[in-house]
Amino acid sequence: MTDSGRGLPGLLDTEAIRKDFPILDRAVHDGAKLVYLDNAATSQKPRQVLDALSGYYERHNANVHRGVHVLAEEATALYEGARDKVAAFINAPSRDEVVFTKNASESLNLVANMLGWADEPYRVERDTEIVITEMEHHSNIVPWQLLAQRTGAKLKWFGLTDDGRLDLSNIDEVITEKTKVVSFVQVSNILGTVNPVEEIVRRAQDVGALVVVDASQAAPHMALDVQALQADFVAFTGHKMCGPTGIGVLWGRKGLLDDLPPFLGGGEMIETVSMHSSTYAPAPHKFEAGTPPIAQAVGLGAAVDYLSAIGMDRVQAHEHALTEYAVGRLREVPDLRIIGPVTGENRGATISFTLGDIHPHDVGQVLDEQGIAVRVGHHCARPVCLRYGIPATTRASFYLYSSPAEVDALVDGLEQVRNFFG
Amino acid sequence: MTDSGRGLPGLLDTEAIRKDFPILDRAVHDGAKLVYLDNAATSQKPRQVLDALSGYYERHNANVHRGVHVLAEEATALYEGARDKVAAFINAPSRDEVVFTKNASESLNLVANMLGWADEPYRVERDTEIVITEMEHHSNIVPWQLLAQRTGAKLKWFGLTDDGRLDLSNIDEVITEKTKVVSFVQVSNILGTVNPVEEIVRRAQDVGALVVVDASQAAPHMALDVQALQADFVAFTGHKMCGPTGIGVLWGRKGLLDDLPPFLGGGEMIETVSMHSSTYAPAPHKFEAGTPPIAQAVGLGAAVDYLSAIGMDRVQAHEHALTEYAVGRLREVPDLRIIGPVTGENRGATISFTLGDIHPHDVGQVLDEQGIAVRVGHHCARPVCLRYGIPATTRASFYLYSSPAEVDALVDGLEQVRNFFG
Amino acid sequence: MYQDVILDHYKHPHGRGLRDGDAEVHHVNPTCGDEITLRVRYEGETVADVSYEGQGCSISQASASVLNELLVGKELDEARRIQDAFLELMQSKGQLEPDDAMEEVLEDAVAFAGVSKYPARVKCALLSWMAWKDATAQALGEGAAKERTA
Amino acid sequence: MYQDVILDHYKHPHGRGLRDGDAEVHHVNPTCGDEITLRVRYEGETVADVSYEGQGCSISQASASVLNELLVGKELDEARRIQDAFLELMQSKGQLEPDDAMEEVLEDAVAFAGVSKYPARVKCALLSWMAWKDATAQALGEGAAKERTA
Ligand SMILES: Cc1ncc(COP(=O)(O)O)c(C=O)c1O
Ligand SMILES: Cc1ncc(COP(=O)(O)O)c(C=O)c1O
Repeated sequence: MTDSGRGLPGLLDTEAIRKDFPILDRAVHDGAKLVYLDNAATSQKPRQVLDALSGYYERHNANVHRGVHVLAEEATALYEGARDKVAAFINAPSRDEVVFTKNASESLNLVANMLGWADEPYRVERDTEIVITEMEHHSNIVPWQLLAQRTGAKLKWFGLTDDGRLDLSNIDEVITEKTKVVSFVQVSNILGTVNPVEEIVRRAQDVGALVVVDASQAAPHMALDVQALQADFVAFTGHKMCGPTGIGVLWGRKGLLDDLPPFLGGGEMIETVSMHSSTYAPAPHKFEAGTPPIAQAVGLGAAVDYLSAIGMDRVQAHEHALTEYAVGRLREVPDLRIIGPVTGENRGATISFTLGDIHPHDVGQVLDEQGIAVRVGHHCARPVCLRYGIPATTRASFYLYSSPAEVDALVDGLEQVRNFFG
Repeated sequence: MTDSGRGLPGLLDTEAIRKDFPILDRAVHDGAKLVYLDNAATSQKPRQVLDALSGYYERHNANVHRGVHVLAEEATALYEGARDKVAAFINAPSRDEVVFTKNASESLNLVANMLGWADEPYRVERDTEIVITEMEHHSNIVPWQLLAQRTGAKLKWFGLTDDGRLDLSNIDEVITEKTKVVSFVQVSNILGTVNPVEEIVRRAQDVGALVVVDASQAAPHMALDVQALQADFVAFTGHKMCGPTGIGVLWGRKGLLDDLPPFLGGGEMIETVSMHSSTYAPAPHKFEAGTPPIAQAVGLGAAVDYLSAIGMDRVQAHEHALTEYAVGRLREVPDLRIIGPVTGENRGATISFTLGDIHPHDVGQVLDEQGIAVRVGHHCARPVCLRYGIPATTRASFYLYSSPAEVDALVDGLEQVRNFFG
Repeated sequence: MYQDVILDHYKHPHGRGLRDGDAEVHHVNPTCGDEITLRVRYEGETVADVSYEGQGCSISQASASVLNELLVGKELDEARRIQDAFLELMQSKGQLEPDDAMEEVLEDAVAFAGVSKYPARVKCALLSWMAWKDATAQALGEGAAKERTA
Repeated sequence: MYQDVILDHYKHPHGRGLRDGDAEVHHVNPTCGDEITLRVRYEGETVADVSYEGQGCSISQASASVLNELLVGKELDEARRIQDAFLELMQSKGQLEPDDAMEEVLEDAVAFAGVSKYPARVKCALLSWMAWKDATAQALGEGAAKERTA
């Protein structure tokens, strides 16, 4: 194993950071050290987040919002406090713009459904158009397909260039006066591409279309500033950013959240209910039907604290250095083809590749036997595989605790894969 | 403080059980012992559930279903294993009939939305009817109001008798040939009433209507057997039955789940996706878009194990004995009016009441100062308050760790409330 | 939190009942079902009457009574200052120790300082004050009201 | 899990390629994108040919090759017995230690015992076998197939 990556500028002190993540000490397959490179699927959780979860359950657990007893008040303060933390983390102009959902998928479905039931001028209906891209996660494709089927609207999309970027050459034909909404991913979960948000937002604003940004792979890895993005909605998910499963976020502009109709109905989201009709609470509660993921919001708050204490710019610099290093080393592996940008520029720490004609399943399995966890398959972005004429890829994805030594382990592991199937 | 409740037949050994629940040791307001009587809002969590949660995150955390590495396989086995446990707990004919949602509210919205988008013969549309009752939780009212508004269907409901029971005298006029779906609560979260499921199911079956049972207040407190219920869908929520927040369940008949359209679209719920169209995975995954609440399902599995080890029949017997005792003691309190059945027959361990014209807020606050946590307000069932001409109630609700001494503390506390505002 | 002053106002409310007014509003606290119907009457810039009817907890009832006692007879500017001070106190989360100056403005209403520690109850205390603000805006015309606060 | 037998079949597959048949099916494993197109040809009750084309991992490729080797030339009843035995082995979660009897039925296919420990890979191993079952039902008519299994 080489350790040529040791001296990379911008690296975090991963040895210290890894101490916060109990699972990273785990051995797998009778003694192999775990090398966890599946962070685009989900991240691991630091002790601080686990403590926040058990602390909540052991001392403060109650249902929120409607109680006059101590526990209910504490639980409410913790839950709403988590909203404050998330709002600050994404630089939201108002805490009331932060809606807690169960995951990014629900956030995106929420927007699609709101727009289907909205009044003019937001309503998506026959003779209007929805624009997405060919590099979306299924969670940002299927909700729009369903909306198009159910309303008669037309679904259009941007294609991809050979080097894994959005092809915006025909932007004026794709986004037109008929476009009601443009929804796209900020950082691709399969290609690693970082997309040019500004150019798309500008065109969308020109035609008066709403913009939805899927920031599921951005929020964990770089400073996310919803005001700078200038989008109308931003969706992301807690479990990829050191938080628990079961919690997602939808940020939306206040005026829109006020104007748009609710999605799920039930407790918490109402103002007053009679059998004949109901009125709804102001946002964000209007969109949070039922008992919310209280403990999970608290856990996400702790995750946001954890990341902020390190600093998102430092996290990004760390991952950038590591990605540069990994791209370089992977390009040395014979027969390896990176699917996506082949340099570190405008790309995140997610690298998909094929290895000759060895099937990704076999690549993943032989790596696993060495303790190296990568993901194989279409990564919920099957249109990308179709676009590049491949059935699947192997994907290695890094996070703030990933080290150059782990990149080296991956490269060595791939060597073994080649020997095995060679 | 009397301890006349000590020798009640059927009581569990609460002293032993309480040791499993760390929060029950907590003192509030500078030293008052916590008397937690807000179990209908949410239950507390035993150590066993908290250990399952941290064990999951510390040793097995990964995204489910698509990985070939060890963690992904372990996480998938744990998540799907939780489905097996829940299926066994409710005596489901097949594990594939158990859909994990974020809470009971999502489960109910899921059904309402499926029926709105379904093909014949299930489709709810203009000239069809939806039947609910006046004692529903808002989460079983608002989804149907939204569906009625959006489809043009008519919403009808059963009224209530003066003693807090469903008025089924006009059942043949309420449920008619036009009825597509009947959705009602098995145990009321405000009145405590246990409803006669069979009679309603029989009539619904006669006219070919689907039956949805909101078992949110039943699943935690008695053996739930979906086959015996004979309903088509059953919804409940994890946090009220010793499980974590952020997880709910929808059980549905296999044939229906196969026939009905999806609700949320995204990763996990697809079979194959192209930009032009998608096909969906078989149930239950068809209804689980995005990364599911993995840890929360594992936690719910542990909760179900915990409850099963004690035995749901014993839990029910305990609560029944306690409720009989509590109803008796509360009826001794001057000016106290129970809203709901005034005997222990066919009622759960949730008792709502008013105390003269002292506002429930004031009742709750003065009790809180003594460490007694009750809920005050309309309990997300405002139509019930309207029906009985009251603005709100005070509600005490018990669980398997509640003791006669806590009932006594409540009664003593109410005496203090009366003195204070007398 | 249940100061004697609050209990007194609760048991013996000032100016309760609906009388003639220039504007009437109905406010509801959806989380607990507290309701108030409130009317204001102005004579020029003077708060001539605030009459009300409603149901609610001791805090919301006492707060309406205190409002009546404090605001009736005051000039609008002064009434607004009192309302602002009360709002500030209620939003202080128990952090604000009323000083002499505040006590002079708020009189009996300083007794509500303790309520500000209980988020669920702050809304109760503010219900009548929000209703008053709303009714005043209606009575004097939204435009006029805005001009004055500008 | 990668027994030499498996790697051998993967590198040198038996009977790969599409030839004439009585029925053709196309099966996909959506989680990993493995695909197979498979044709069966029957002469009376005899499995005359199983031809296939597809893409997939070593396990799914080797399993199709083993299937071809094991089933071609067999009587349908016998082929079904082999398929059942393979299914049982694959669903055993690594708990089943193939005995001599099983080894006699499954021949090379016992090498897949190790795969049954990996739930994500079981589907790969079964892809061609499920396709064969489906194609057979089509070739012989669903009714006929049902009758036979009854
Ligand atoms: C009878 C009943 N139905 C539905 C619900 C909604 O459950 P959740 O808030 O977990 O969605 C509740 C609890 O709040 C309930 O008591
Ligand atoms: C780009 C992108 N969008 C959306 C999602 C969906 O997130 P979740 O599964 O948490 O709903 C993911 C992750 O799976 C993703 O990577």
